[in-house]
Amino acid sequence: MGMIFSLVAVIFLAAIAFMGAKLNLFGLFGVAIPYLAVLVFIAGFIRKVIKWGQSPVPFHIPTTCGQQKSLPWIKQSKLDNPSTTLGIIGRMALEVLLFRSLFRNLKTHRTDGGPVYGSNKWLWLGGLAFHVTFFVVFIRHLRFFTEPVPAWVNTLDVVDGFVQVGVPHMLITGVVLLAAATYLLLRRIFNPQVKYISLPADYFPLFLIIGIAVSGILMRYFIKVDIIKVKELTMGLATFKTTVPDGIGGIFFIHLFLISVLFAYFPFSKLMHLGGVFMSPTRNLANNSREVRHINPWNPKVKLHTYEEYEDEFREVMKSEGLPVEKE
Amino acid sequence: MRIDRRKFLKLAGCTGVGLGLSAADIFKDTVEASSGHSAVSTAATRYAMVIDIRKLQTAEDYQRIVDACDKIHNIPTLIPEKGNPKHEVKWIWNDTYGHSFPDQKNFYHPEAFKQKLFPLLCNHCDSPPCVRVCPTKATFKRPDGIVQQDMHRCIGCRFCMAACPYGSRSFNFVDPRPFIKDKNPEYPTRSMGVVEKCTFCSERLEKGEQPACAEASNGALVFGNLNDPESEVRKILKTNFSLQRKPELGTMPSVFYVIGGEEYAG
Amino acid sequence: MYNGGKIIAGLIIFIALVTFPFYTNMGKTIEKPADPTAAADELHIGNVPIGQMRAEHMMILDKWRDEVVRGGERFITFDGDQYEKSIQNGCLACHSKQDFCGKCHNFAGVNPYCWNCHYSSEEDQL
Amino acid sequence: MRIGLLLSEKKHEIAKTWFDLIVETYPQDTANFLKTQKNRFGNPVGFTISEGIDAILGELSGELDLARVSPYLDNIIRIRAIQDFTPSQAVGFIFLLKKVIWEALASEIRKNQLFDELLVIESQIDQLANVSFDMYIACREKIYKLRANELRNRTSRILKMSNMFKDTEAEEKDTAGF
Amino acid sequence: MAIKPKPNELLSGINYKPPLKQWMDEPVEFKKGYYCYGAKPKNLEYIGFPNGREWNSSEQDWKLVDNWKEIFLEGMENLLKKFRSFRLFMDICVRCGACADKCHFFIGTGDPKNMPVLRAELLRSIYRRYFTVAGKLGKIAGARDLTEDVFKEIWYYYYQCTECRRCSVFCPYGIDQAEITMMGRELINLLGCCTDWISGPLANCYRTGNHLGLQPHTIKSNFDYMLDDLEEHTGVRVEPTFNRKGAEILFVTPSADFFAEPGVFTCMGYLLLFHYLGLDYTWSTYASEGGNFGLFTSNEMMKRLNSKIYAESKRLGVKWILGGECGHMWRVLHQYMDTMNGPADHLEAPVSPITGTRFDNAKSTRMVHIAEFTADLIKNGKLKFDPSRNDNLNVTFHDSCNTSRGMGIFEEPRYIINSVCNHFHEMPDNTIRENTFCCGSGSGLNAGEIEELRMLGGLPRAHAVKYVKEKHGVNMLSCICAIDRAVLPPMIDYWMPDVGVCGVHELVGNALIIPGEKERENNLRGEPLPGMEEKGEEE
Repeated sequence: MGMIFSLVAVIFLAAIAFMGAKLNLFGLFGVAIPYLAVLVFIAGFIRKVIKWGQSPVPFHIPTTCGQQKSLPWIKQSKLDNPSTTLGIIGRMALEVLLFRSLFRNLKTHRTDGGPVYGSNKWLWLGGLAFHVTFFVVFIRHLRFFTEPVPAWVNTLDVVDGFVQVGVPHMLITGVVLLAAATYLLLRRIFNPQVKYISLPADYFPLFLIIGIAVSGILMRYFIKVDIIKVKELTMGLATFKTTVPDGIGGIFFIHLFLISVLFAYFPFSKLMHLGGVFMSPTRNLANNSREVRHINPWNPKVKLHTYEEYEDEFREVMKSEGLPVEKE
Repeated sequence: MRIDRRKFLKLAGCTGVGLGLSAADIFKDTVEASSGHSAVSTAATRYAMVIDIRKLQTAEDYQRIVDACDKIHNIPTLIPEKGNPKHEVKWIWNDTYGHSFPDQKNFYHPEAFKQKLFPLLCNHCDSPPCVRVCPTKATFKRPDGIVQQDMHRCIGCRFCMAACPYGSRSFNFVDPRPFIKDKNPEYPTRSMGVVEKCTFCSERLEKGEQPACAEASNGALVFGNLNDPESEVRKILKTNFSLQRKPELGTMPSVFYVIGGEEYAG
Repeated sequence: MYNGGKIIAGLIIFIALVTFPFYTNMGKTIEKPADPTAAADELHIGNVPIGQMRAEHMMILDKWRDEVVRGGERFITFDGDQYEKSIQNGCLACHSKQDFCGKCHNFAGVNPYCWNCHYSSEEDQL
Repeated sequence: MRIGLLLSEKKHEIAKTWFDLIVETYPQDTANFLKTQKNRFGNPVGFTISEGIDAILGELSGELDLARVSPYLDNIIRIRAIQDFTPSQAVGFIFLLKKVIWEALASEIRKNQLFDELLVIESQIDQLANVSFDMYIACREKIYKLRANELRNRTSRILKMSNMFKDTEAEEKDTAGF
Repeated sequence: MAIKPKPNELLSGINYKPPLKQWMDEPVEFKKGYYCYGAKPKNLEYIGFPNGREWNSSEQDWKLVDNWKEIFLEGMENLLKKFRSFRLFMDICVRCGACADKCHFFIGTGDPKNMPVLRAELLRSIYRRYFTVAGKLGKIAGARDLTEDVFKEIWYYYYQCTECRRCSVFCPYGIDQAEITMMGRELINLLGCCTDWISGPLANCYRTGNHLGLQPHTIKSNFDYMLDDLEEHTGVRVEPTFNRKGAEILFVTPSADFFAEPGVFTCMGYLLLFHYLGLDYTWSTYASEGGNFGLFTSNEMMKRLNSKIYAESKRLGVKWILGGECGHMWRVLHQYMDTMNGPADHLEAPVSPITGTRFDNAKSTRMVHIAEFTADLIKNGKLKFDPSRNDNLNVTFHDSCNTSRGMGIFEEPRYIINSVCNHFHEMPDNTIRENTFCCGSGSGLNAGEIEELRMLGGLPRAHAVKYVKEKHGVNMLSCICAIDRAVLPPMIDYWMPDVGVCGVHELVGNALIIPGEKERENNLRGEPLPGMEEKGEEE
């Protein structure tokens, strides 16, 4: 249900952009909406992160996934159970860059010879491929927003097209991105557990990203657009001297509009895990809570049952058993 | 012969299979074919080169030939003090009798003959093993017998180098451009990571010219159509005794060495 | 805000990354490369309209390359003249690499690997 | 027994159908999970059922030895006894086997007139069902006993607070309460 | 054909294939044996909790106060402001499903709402509806109204979570269902809907210092009885002190250790060890509970109960504190105590009086885990063992959730076990250490009325034990957690009899050679030692 809804929503959005291009609403779809989307993205992102920041981390609750630091002769697991800032940086780097936790994913299989333990790395692989390629694709697009194009962007493009297949040469990341996003989608459709937990908010961004990737790939290889005009438009956006060259082609406006929707949708959705992963208190705290005192800013004043009250209640029986008391 | 992209990708996927091929597999059917001395190209054209070793006397005779090729094809020169011998790129080069004809078991060849150098180049075999092993079909045999290589398609796997029994192929371990002495602006260079070899100057043939080496050899190197009984190469081969390199491998080389005889006597 | 220093530092880095295109181009005015003067529907060598040539030249070059290397068809006749299907001896005979190819390619950040092998006479220390 | 032969020939198919039918006695989401996750430690329920099925079918094909098959049957019943089934639901899965066997072998049985042998197999299945009822009751009794122990622990604690510890010490066994 | 059976009819009572609805449309069904009794008003009143009343969780009407919804939402807003973890975990879940099959309750029951992600969604749907912009769109945004049924659903499933944190290990963002469960339970407690099993020990602990409500004299007499036993088995008379001022060390352990089997045997182990070392230490009757049910209730209650340990250490003037084997007790001591009731300036950084080792990892909290303490003693060669006394045991080790994933104490207990036993076998890889399976009864779920749920929750653990039992003949499951010691025996008893449960220090007590002891014929349980069976029979 949620899937159909999301699919229809994305198709509808693409149709809007296409109609916009047909109606020559280039100013709206080429300038106004992208600006608005970036504005909403940045403002919304900051607002959300600050909202998180306004809540303190009252307690020190890292999830420890390895041996703690204790006696000097016991080998500490410094990355899975860090006790120093360096360790945390390592743990967070592993988490953010290599998806350490997903790497642990388990699935065990029954064979005739008994159970065989195996890790289940497909989600890790799919997730990592998706995120890494998305990032590279994002960076690659800087060639539309810089003039002259920095050498490192060009280099990235060359490396990405390393296999030199096809004309214009195929960029690996684009293909992998589409494949990985499709895998993540199929998983939601065919894995009964994941299907059960999926909400429209899970399908929508996937369809949106698939739509963006497909329109981008179409534009590069099949339905050509005038790339010089595209860059004229994007540089106009980047320099705040907007121009709207005509004759770019509807597919570009579909691409651009879907990206705008993704940007604007970002801060209000689960996509905020981009910022959230850095702030997760079960990951970004050192397991040194017995070594260094962690402060709770709202440490509450609570009613206690003091020893005096306790002794008052039980003094006689304590004395009868010979237990020492404060007041005779 | 045009290979579309899809076909190419499919072929590229087979690269791994290519890795599993052993040399025995590569030569198996060629050896069988050669034993009968029967399988000979029946196409209208089969380009060949006849090298009359008698006409090469001075060091200059040899060097002129190599230089002509190097210059015209932008072949990088190995700088001895800097260069790794592995980095040498050669289309046509000279080597000793022993290296050129290791299969010749005749100890009684004239000593002077055995002292000579022999110009070596791609044999443009009629049954080329390098074509068979190429996973991307970058190396292919043209209808006119020239074993050609599409540089754009070469992925530098070097299977062909392993397969070639004549060492006629070179790999660009480094960017060749800084090592090119005299640049020929009309001919491209190669990039790092591709294999290259002699092309029988196919670009010159199309313009009606002779291969550069033949042109520079003062008649020692003769180029022509082996399948044309009237061609000069056939005439020379008909009247002179000649050798092919490693004929027992069944690759059927298109380069012949006229060795003569009496002039070595005494 | 709690852990404000770290959070704000993180946010600044993030915003700096995201707004990179804006501040890096601050105050610039970007001129797109001038269009080649020929009209889009005029024919180019190979009987291809100039407009199509602009969009699809890479595919046409790819096709020509196969024809030359694989088929040995090195020449193309156009308007009664013969032209060589070659970047070095064909394209660059009329067009300048720097001015003609380079301008748009650099502007769009498209890096073909033609130049790895094919010389242009105006550079490469020739 | 010819039917035994048929059973072992079609064992794989029968096992699969029976497994699916048993699993379908669970709510669908649970069923999907049990079906797709065939691993022993990750999914002990599915594993226990499929292991038990294999063992029971193996026994039916030959002579039914209750002593051999009981542990496997017990493993399944032990789980179903605490899964919020009524007693008939908890052990009724045994009878599903009759349906499965009939559907898998009907044509062969008709063709070869093996109804007598089918009756033997069915009575073996009835036997299994009987044993299962016993096992079910034993499991429930065990649960009640464990629960009663804990209840007694609770009362004994109250006794303890009134310092009558020594009188109740004999009952202080099993579970402490946390 | 008359003989064609129709066995399906036998099972007509079973709901075969319910239409596949979205989970939000699936109303909660309270299954017998899967939920606890409600808290009694007198217990809630004693600890000052609001909205206590006579109510029954199995009845339709929970007698919630009229403005329960406002209380719940206000409480939620308050928690969102106080806990970054809560707000973050409500926002960033991508529902990747990595946690889904990691929960022992999901594995055991197959109930999809026991997938950690969905258990969290129960609360997240409320968060979206009332605290986010998009949530105003309703169901399409994954939001839903807070109704009494929704509240009951949260209650039902938040008391089917043992806060074991296994899901958190696998979550790419470290989302910890334990943390979310704690928040949910705080909200539940605002409405007086705690379970009886938790509120009882809470009130007891608040009043008497321990969950069982043992009064000081009872503790003392209970100990005397245990010491008699100990003397009988070892010939050593141990004389522990209570509430003694000026001792160097205060020892705190879960009260179950000096009351319940098999905890008492672990306690005997401590007593023998301390006696052997001549340790200058004391027990306390005021802070006689290491465990802390506040962890399962609210952070404030946790603080109130925990405060007794520092208060008592200050009153007695000890230098540092040693803590016994317990799971959630150590979660509190390790991650919460110093923050809540510190700084412990009246104490000194702990130094082992026997080996001189400084426990730098505990230099602020000043409380050391006994496994760290003992491992250090063994490493320095201060203890003499006869491991053959444990030769009748094939031991495996169950990592307790809280000490594993909230502390990371893995090697110390293993080092100790390997020093005192000759036969140790690990359970399969992915069921131990940080991947350990819960006993199924933690976080206040060891109530008798949910025996069925607990048995199912413990099933994954039981199967791993069964595996090593069949493979290596394991007959003793050791652990460092009092809840494990209490609940694993019946759980194991149900799934596969003949595997015992013990604390690590029971094994230490058995193997420790004490000067002046008689020739040991029995272990601490009074059972004959290996090689002594004959003798036992003769007598």
